[in-house]
Amino acid sequence: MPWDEGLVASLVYDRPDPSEGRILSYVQAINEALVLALEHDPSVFVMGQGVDDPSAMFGTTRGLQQRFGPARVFDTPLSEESMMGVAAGAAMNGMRPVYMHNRPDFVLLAANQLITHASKVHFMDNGQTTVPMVVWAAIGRGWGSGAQHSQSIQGILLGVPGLKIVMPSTPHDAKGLLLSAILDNNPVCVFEHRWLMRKDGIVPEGFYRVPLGRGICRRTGRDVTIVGASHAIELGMQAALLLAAEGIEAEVIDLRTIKPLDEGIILESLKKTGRIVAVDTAWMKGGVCAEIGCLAAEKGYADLKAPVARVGLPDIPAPAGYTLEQIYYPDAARIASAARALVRWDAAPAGPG
Amino acid sequence: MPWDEGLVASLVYDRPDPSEGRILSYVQAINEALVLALEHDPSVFVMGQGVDDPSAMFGTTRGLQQRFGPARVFDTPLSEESMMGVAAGAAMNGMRPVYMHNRPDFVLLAANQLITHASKVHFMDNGQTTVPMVVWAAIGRGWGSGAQHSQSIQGILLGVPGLKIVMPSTPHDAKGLLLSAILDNNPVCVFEHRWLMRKDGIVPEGFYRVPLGRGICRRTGRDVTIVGASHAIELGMQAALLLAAEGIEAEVIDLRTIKPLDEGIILESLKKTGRIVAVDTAWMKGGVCAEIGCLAAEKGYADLKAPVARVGLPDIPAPAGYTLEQIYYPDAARIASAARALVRWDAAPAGPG
Amino acid sequence: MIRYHYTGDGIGGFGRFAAGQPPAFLLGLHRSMLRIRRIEEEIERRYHEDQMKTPIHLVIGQEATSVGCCAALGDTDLLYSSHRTHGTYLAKGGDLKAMLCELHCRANGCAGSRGGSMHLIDKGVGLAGTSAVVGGAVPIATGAALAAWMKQEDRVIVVFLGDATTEEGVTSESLNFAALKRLPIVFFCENNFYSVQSPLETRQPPRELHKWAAAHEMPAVLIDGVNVLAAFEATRTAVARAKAGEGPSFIEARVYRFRAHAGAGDDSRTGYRDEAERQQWERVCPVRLFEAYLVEAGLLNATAIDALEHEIAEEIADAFAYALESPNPTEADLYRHVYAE
Amino acid sequence: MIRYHYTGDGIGGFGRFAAGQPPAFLLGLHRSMLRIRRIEEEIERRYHEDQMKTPIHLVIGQEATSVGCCAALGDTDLLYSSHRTHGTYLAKGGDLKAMLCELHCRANGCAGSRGGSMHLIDKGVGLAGTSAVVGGAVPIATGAALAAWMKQEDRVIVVFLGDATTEEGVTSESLNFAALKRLPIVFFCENNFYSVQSPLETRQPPRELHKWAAAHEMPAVLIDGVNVLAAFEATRTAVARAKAGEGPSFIEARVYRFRAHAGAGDDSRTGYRDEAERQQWERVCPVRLFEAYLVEAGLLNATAIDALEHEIAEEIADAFAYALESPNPTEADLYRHVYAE
Ligand SMILES: Cc1ncc(C[n+]2csc(CCOP(=O)(O)OP(=O)(O)O)c2C)c(N)n1
Ligand SMILES: Cc1ncc(C[n+]2csc(CCOP(=O)(O)OP(=O)(O)O)c2C)c(N)n1
Ligand SMILES: [Mg+2]
Ligand SMILES: [Mg+2]
Repeated sequence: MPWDEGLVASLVYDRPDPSEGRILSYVQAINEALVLALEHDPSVFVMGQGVDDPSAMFGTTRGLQQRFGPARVFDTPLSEESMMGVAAGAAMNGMRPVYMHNRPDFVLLAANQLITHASKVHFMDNGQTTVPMVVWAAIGRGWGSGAQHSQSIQGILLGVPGLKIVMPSTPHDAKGLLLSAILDNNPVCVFEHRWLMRKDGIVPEGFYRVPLGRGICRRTGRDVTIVGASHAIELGMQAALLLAAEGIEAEVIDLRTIKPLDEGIILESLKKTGRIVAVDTAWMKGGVCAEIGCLAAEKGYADLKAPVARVGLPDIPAPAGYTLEQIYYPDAARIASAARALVRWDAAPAGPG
Repeated sequence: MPWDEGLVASLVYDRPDPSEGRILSYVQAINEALVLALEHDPSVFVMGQGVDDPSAMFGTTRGLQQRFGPARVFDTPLSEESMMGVAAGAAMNGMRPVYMHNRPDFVLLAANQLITHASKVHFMDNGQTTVPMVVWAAIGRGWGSGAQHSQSIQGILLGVPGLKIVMPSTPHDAKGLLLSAILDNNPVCVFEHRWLMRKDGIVPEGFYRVPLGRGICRRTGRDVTIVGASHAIELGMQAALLLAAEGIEAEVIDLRTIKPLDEGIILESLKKTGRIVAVDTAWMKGGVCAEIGCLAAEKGYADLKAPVARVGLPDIPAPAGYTLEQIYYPDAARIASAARALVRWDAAPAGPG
Repeated sequence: MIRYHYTGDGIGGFGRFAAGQPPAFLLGLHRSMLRIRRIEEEIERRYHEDQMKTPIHLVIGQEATSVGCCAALGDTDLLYSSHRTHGTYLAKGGDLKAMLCELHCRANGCAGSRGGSMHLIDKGVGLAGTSAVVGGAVPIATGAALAAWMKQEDRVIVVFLGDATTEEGVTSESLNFAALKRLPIVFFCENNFYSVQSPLETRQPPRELHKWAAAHEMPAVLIDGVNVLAAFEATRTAVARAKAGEGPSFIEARVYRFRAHAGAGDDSRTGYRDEAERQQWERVCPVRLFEAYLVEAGLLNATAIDALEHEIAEEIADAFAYALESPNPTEADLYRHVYAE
Repeated sequence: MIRYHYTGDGIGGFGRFAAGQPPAFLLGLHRSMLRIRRIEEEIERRYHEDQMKTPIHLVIGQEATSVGCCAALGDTDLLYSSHRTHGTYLAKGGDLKAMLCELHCRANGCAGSRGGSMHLIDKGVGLAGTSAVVGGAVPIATGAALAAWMKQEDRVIVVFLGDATTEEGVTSESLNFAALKRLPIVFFCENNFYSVQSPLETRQPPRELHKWAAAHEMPAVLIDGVNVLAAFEATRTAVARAKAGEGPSFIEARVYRFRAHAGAGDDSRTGYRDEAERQQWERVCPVRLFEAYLVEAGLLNATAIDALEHEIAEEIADAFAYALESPNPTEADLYRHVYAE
């Protein structure tokens, strides 16, 4: 899927400071995690449409088949539902598949196997079988990806018991979370974001894990909490800079795993700031934003000084055209303005509520 | 799927007062809606696994094939994904299919056609094509239906733009909402609840519509709002009785349609009561409960006098065994106790928040 | 009107396969079938007592396929099946008590009461998994075969599927993948002509299921599913092929269920199928037919049958008593195993 | 190494179909193919300018299938296709300006800039829908055929699908349903041997796609997909069958795309396929081959070709200019058509 290469290549990210450690791109970090996992454990294997082709799944699977052979790194027929079941069946029998998809949209073809089988088997058979598998996919955005190639499906899957969902925002975490996901004994969805693929970051060598289910504070602040994951955190950090220029100090919480959700880190930050903006790459309705907003009002109510706010996608399919894409997708400014409104809400309690 | 007949037959509901009108069972009300729709419009047709068999989809499709012929009422191969696409394709070409499923779990096999096609076509082609179709399914509960035959998937679908989701709670609404759904020019999921199937109610004769997107107040009260749909409202009404005995007056809002969500009726009730318990037949996490809770904190914050509360399913697959089912599923007592805690919260603001 | 005729050779069909088989083997098959029949009948008889609060999908009439197939499998070979689990579970050697405890929703059921009748499992004997979603087990079994192939285990995977399961796209996908990778798997299709109450003719054009399967590039045979020896022989051939690294096979066995799709009793009188159709197939009851053959062959007589019936009846009575005395799960059990450690 | 050889008759393949066809018809086919080729080339040439911010999936090399097929269809017959839309859109008579506006994300694009290249649509000429999800259009087209059948319309539905699309279970399901209901639909499979960069051999066991399709109980033929007349003839036969109420057909056309799966230029040098393979197929370029045939047959000469090229070039230049001058959508457009009234 090379069409958006140009777009992604044109994105500009801050260059990390090489004195802090080794710099890798996001794609390289994922590739390294896969290499380590394949080296580490003979039961790990990688499958997916095109994982062995020259595009190498955005480069993340580059060289893997050459190194680990076609039995452990292989292309699949275009049969998402069956391949998800195959991955689950292999996982139920001692293997650790990593099943990679170009887009989360295609995971929906396998909803039955993922939701009704892989996620439930361990519970249904009273813990006799484990299903250690990773379902990896890269969220699309822009360049006419449109309604059928841009879906962020974490909100759709958030309610599914037995499933874990990981959404890294940095090369460091992309590697460490993927390793944790592969070593986890449950089905874990890892949703990457296409726009992070060229981002560079400090990535330690060798094997390390970022624990699943634990968020991290990316920026401390006293006035408002911006919380989310993946590319939304990229925007959240930019928003924090905009806000800082106005004297508003935003705390930015990167959840890293949205299921299980690190409720503690959210509630703790809320205790400090009293205000919360939930950000997500997906639709706001009934998804990650809604869960965070509800959580804040349920378990953090006493700390709330203003309404909760959410910044994600409107209840509209993704348009394919460039002009409409710019309007459809939230940017840092939109997050900043949501945060600003919360901070100002104190002054005018009858306001935006 | 006759295994739970006995269970459903054993449920006891209040008998409506025959002086108020004609009494029909829930199943009969649905059947009548289908008959009217088939009579009213030659483009309406009914398809689904077993719609023409002696079980007649819990009785809802009884007699339809005899009356309207096998071209308009027909059984399908066991091919959910394709049949969903067939329904969408027929809808895109002037027909109004009603595609019926025994269980929402089976709709997940067609997630791709429902989420990525039917719901998006109208938007994607700039309004040139409409997709007037109904996807009907009956949520299972109990009698060992278990993890794969009891899923309530409204939370999973809540975020999907372009889709409507209807969840009736009375025979009157089951008929009126189904007629509205069939006449609507969008894909509409109608999720019935297996436990409501034998409930009787006053059902007007002839053609009438209950508007989509509009909730109704089932019981007025000043102290706390219980809001939800479908069988959760049955439990909510029972809970209100328990609460009334303690002097707590609960308002019960039956949303009837959860997408589009009638935000107005929720926020209005909240303005009065200041407290809200969101109830649902599905998982609490990231679904209908989360959306309502977030909405309250987002647009009703100024009215909130206590944390929001949700009562639905825990983040656990449905167990099949009888004993565990009783613990897994919430009942009226659990809703009442959530409401009670909110009312008492005033007295102890440092409490459950 | 009889839609689906029996087209096998009846009792005449055994001779060709029986030659050279030791009597003990043949008697074992008979015993296994009779035992399943009696267990199913007892479940059916007691079902209305509502102690088993779980859906049941009886295999009465379809015993020969499970038993014949499993006789060709070793303990390390794995079996996956659909909602209709009782036959495969018992034929593969699943523990009767654990099964009945599961049906009675007890804590010591084979799935701790969390699965119910549609999710019987006994990993010790290779009954590795089931799905209540039609077609759900097919790719999972294919994945198990992939694992066996990757780990170079000397193991075959068999998955049971119904006729309607061939309509699920995932089955076509799985056949393709198994053929592509030459996986050690046998797709065992029990064609009982119905999906719940829907006859094959309302779901598929006139075609033969095994020919459709063959188009996915694997050997596909049609067998007489009331003939336990035919099921055994077809499975043995397929297993040998799989173990030789030659890949998957598909077996279509024409069978008939004598009872309703689910629950107790037959429901033919509701009209979806003709009583005469069921009666025709009951005349080639797989258990009685084989019994008659063994009697004719001098391997079995009335006394031996009586003793067998008696022994089986005792085992069943014991197992039910055990199940009814077994403990229910407790709240703490509900929270276990949502995630694996 | 050449994996997928051309096995057709090249220029020798036209004669058998051309007999009796009016010259204007043959020349029309040539014109239509040449026009698509030149449009695609211009899109490709300008793609790096980034005015078309949309994925493109060029049909260069695959013109004969769209053109031949559409020549056998009437205006009321409907066509559905996949992500690779340009050929079918233009061959069915889709408006070039509306297409280029869509590619340029303009408000007056055929989908108002909301679809992009993968969702070209022109309902006026029966280009009824496309899906960017592989296999997505197949059941939808089948549903369109169901609607036509229910409304007793004199209409055939054609759906284009790639070789990889036969791996999606939904395709098997849809073939089954179409055959069951004898729907008026033609499944037109362009087998270009690749799915993105994955060759058929890594996705399916050695088999012929049309034989697999035939197992779903419908006539299935293999044709030389570089032969526009073969595509026409096969479609005509299938359409006649469908209109006579005899049900669906499947056509496998072996073709080759000369460019990368998506975007501009060829990517063979990345190694997933051999340049020699592409070159072999380029020698049977569907446009030049048919042109050569028409020249040989005396129906076309250099002057006529020149005039044609000129006319086409002008149309294309105009259309691009029009697109570039067209207005962008505005914010209000985003909120339209989420729900239908
Ligand atoms: C995907 C799906 N659709 C529908 C059902 C409901 N259902 C349960 S069993 C069954 C019949 C399946 O028929 P077949 O595969 O022939 O097996 P049989 O019951 O005849 O053994 C159906 C339709 C289901 N469980 N899963
Ligand atoms: C369900 C799904 N899986 C994967 C993709 C990514 N994808 C886009 S086009 C394509 C190739 C499809 O190959 P084929 O059907 O042979 O059509 P061709 O591109 O060769 O014309 C793939 C895999 C997709 N769009 N949809
Ligand atoms: Mg069957
Ligand atoms: Mg192809």
